[in-house]
Order: sequence, then C-alpha cells, then structure tokens
Amino acid sequence: MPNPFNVSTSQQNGISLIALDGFVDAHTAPQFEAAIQTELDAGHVRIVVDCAKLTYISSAGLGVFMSFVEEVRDQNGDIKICGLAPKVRHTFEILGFPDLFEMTDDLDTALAGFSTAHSAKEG
Amino acid sequence: MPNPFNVSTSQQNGISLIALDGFVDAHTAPQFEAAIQTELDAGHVRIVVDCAKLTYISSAGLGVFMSFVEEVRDQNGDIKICGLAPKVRHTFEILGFPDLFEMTDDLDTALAGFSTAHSAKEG
Amino acid sequence: MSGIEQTFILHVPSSTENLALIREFVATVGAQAGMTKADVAKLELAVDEACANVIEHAYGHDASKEVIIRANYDGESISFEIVDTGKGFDPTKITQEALEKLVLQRKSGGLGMRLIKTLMDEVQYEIVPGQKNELRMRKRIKKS
Amino acid sequence: MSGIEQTFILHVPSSTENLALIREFVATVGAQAGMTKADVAKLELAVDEACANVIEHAYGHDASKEVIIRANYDGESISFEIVDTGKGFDPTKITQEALEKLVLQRKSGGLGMRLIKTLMDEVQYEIVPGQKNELRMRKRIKKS
Ligand SMILES: Nc1ncnc2c1ncn2[C@@H]1O[C@H](COP(=O)(O)OP(=O)(O)O)[C@@H](O)[C@H]1O
Ligand SMILES: Nc1ncnc2c1ncn2[C@@H]1O[C@H](COP(=O)(O)OP(=O)(O)O)[C@@H](O)[C@H]1O
Repeated sequence: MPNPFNVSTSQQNGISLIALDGFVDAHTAPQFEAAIQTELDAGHVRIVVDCAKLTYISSAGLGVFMSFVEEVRDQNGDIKICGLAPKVRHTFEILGFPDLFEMTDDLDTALAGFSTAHSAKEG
Repeated sequence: MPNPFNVSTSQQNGISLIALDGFVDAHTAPQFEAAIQTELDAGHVRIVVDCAKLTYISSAGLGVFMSFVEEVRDQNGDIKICGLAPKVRHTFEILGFPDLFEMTDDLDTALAGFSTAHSAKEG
Repeated sequence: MSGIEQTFILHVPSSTENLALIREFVATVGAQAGMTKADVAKLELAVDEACANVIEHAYGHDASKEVIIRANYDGESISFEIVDTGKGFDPTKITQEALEKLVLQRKSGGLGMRLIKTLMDEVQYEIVPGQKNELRMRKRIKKS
Repeated sequence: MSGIEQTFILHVPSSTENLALIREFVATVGAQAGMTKADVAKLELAVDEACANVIEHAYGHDASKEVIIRANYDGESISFEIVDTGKGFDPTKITQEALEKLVLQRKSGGLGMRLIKTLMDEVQYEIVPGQKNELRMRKRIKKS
C-alpha cells in the first residue's frame, strides 16, 4: 500500500479545519473533494486546509481548491491554505496559486485571518 | 534510492560486531561479504552479526553466512546472529539456519556466548 | 555507468489506483539516472499528470485498458514515453486558460498539461486516435 | 474488483541494482491483489530470487540485457512470470543439497530455487535456451 492518504475535519471557533495527510493525486482527490463538500452542505464556508502533512499533490488535488473557492467566497467565506512544505509549495507556486489563495506558514495565522476579517480576500 | 543498505563494524572486548542496516540482496551482499573478509584478514574470528536493523535478506545475504562460518570455526571462532526481526527470521528458519548457527534475540547474549565458550558450536 | 543507455518499462491497468506505483517507478529510475531530489519530484509529478490524463481522458476510466510508461536515460537526459491506444485528442486545440479564469468558472481541471510543460524540458505528442497515442517528454540531467 | 484479472509488467535492465525496484513492484501488486503482509513478503523474496538468478546465471551480469516480470492476479491467486532470453539451464538437473553440506563445502549459493519452491504454491520452468526462458510461479490469495 504505497502512498497512503488521509483527510480529517475538525471545527475550531466556527472555522472548519481540513487536514490533509499524505498523497493527493487523481485517486485520492475525490476524498478531499468530499470533505469540502461536507462542510459546504453544513453551511460552513470558513475553511482552512492544513497541509502540514501533505507530502504530494497533483493537479487533481489543486483542482479541488479551484472548484470550490468561488462558491465559498460568494458566501463571505474562504478557503485558506496553511503549512505547505517547500517541496509541495513549489507545485502551488508554478501554477500561480499564491495570487489567488491566502497561503500561510502556520495554522494560527490562517485561523486568525478569519477572526480579523470575516469576509474573503478578493481574487 | 529505495531499499538502502549499510554495514558497519566495531570491536567489543575482542569480538567483531558487524551491524547490518536495511536490505541485503544480491546487490548489497558483496558489501556484507567484504566486511566479514576484512575481519578475517585482521585475524578476527569471533564475529557477531547484529541484525536488529536488518529489514530484508535474500539468499545472496544468507550465502555470506554460509560461506564463512566453517573457516572461522576452523580457527576456533564463530559467526553468531542476533536481533532478527520476526519477518526476517522467517527466511533464516525456512532454510534451516537455526540448526547450524547460534541465533540470539539480543546482542548481550550473543557477546556473552563468546566469553563463556571461546570455541565454536559444532555444526 | 551513466553513459550507457538504460531502458525501463512499466505496464499497469488503467486505474488511478496505480498512479502511486507509477510514481515509485519514476522516482526509482530518476534517482538511478542521477537526477537531483528536486528534479525527481518534478518527473514524478509530470508523469503522474500524463498518466492521469490517459486514465481519465484517453480510456475513460476503463481498467481493462493498459497504460504503458517507457523510461530511458543516458548521461545527458531522461525521457518518458506514455503510450495509450485510447481515443486520442488534438493537443494543439487545447487552450491554456489563466488560473484566475478557471477559478471564476469553478473548473476543477485544466492544469495538467501546463504542469507537464513547465516541469519538463521537451514535451511532444504523437496522436493516432484509437491506434497509438504517445506523449514523449524529456528532462536534462543536472549534475547533482 | 478482485474478481477481474489484472496484469502488470515491468522491464528492467539486467542488473542487481534493479532488484529493489522489482521488489517494490511486487509489493505494490501483491498488496493490491489483497495478499496479507506476510504473503507479500514471501512474494517479494521469491521474485527477487528468480530475478537474481536471471541477472547472474542467465545473463552473466550483462546489463544491456532485459529482465521482464509479468504479474497477474484475480480473486483466487497471483502469478509472476520471469522471462529472459539468456542461456537457459535444465532445472531438473539442479540437485538441492542440504544446508549442512553447503556450509561444509563453503558454498555461498544454492538456496535460491529452494526458497522459491518453499514460498510459492506452484513453480514451473519453461526453457528454450537463447530464445525464451520462463519461470512461472503462483500463490493462492488468502483472505486477510
Ligand atoms: N491523453 C489524453 N487523451 C485524450 N485527451 C487528453 C489527454 N490528455 C489531455 N487531454 C485533453 O486535454 C484537456 C486538458 O488536459 P489537462 O491540462 O491535463 O487538464 P485536465 O486533465 O484537468 O482537464 C483534457 O481535459 C482533455 O480533454
Ligand atoms: N534463470 C536461470 N538461468 C540459468 N541458470 C539458472 C537459472 N536459475 C538457476 N540456475 C542454475 O541453478 C543453480 C541453482 O540456483 P539457486 O538455487 O538459485 O542457487 P544460486 O543461484 O545461489 O546458485 C544456479 O547455480 C544456476 O546454475
């Protein structure tokens, strides 16, 4: 069983924290997608994706961020990305994600971003 | 670089301790062979092979034990095997190694075996 | 040793389940070719994207079909050929939309080929629909 | 899913350097076939031994030659075919000496085929020297 993947969701002060662990590729991205969809269905639009344990992501995983962010921003929420390791960050960077997504090094900064400004960063 | 291998030799009270770390296959067995040969060349015939960090062994590695043990026993030495993990021990067992080699769980027992009886177990 | 040409081939059923094995294959061959760790990571991603496209687009997730990855290196460069016998497409007709536009359109795709082209030094498609579609890509080996 | 037959093929240059990749290939396919961890370890060792024999004996360490490993599984069993075009041999002429005797003769070899036969449920050689030598071996899948 090479390249395991796990996604887990928790709530912190009204913010949904989705933690990715392992490899997100075309095989595992649907689990990540389902985790975000579950939050939207529950009306949760303030989302932080904790990537501290993310070891690999392909465009299938990046597509999950892309396809949901407008919907949550329309509802005054956002999807923030935190904790990317340099190796994985590179993939986000070459596709221009830093221009469109708030990416922070640590979780606290990402969470704090929501408490100071409840509305989303405009793309 | 999958399946790394490392072999390191140290001396303890006149006993040569050869520690195997990682994967011993037909590719890496020559390094193990060279480590034993080095001891023989130095006249060291009391050898403990510490397998606590050995994660894999194929017949190429087992052949190293086989080809040297008579020579060291002829000189009143021995090659003792210690610390095998269950998964690796299985390979030694299906080929009958426990009948011909002294195999101990821990290093101290293997080392003590030499201090109580300097001569070798007879095959 | 690095001067001699070395060829490795992997055939797997066309399922995303096998992308992990494909990446391990690429990582091992890339490391053996003497690529840096950073470049090995780029190869893994490029080949993953190419194979994910074959699995999804060329074969429409039909796991009875086969994806073939051919790796080749010498002292200069490493190349990968991804071969399928699926439906094919015209790569010149694929327009690369800006990320901002994809996001506004709530698209989840459209980044794969861009990644491949960014990560590799040479990328070339040879398409004969239904017969044999081949994506050839090459990366120079930096001395690490 | 496990009822459908799945085929995986790996071609590598005939060098012991590639045994690690071969084992990873076997481990991944074995896990996907639903083998227990203990049985996956047995498959890895059996295929390693078979390929090491091809690299050493069939091709005499000529890395320009190719070792081919074909894996196949369905819900019942997993099989591996190791194919070479090397010198071949007559497996019925190989006698299995007792370990004690090998040790007394200071032999470093002679254990590989014994391991393969112990680890697998079925082992079969088909030898056409210089043309195509094939070792086919099969193991039943225990429900884990
Ligand atoms: N191997 C292929 N076979 C058929 N069509 C392909 C193939 N690769 C890419 N395509 C087409 O090119 C488009 C763009 O591919 P890509 O940039 O990888 O994004 P995505 O796969 O996310 O749509 C795909 O949507 C598909 O229509
Ligand atoms: N694929 C092969 N091609 C040619 N000869 C082989 C092959 N496999 C095994 N043999 C012969 O059978 C003998 C026994 O093989 P084995 O039991 O694996 O022990 P070892 O490889 O350590 O000698 C080898 O020494 C070799 O002569």
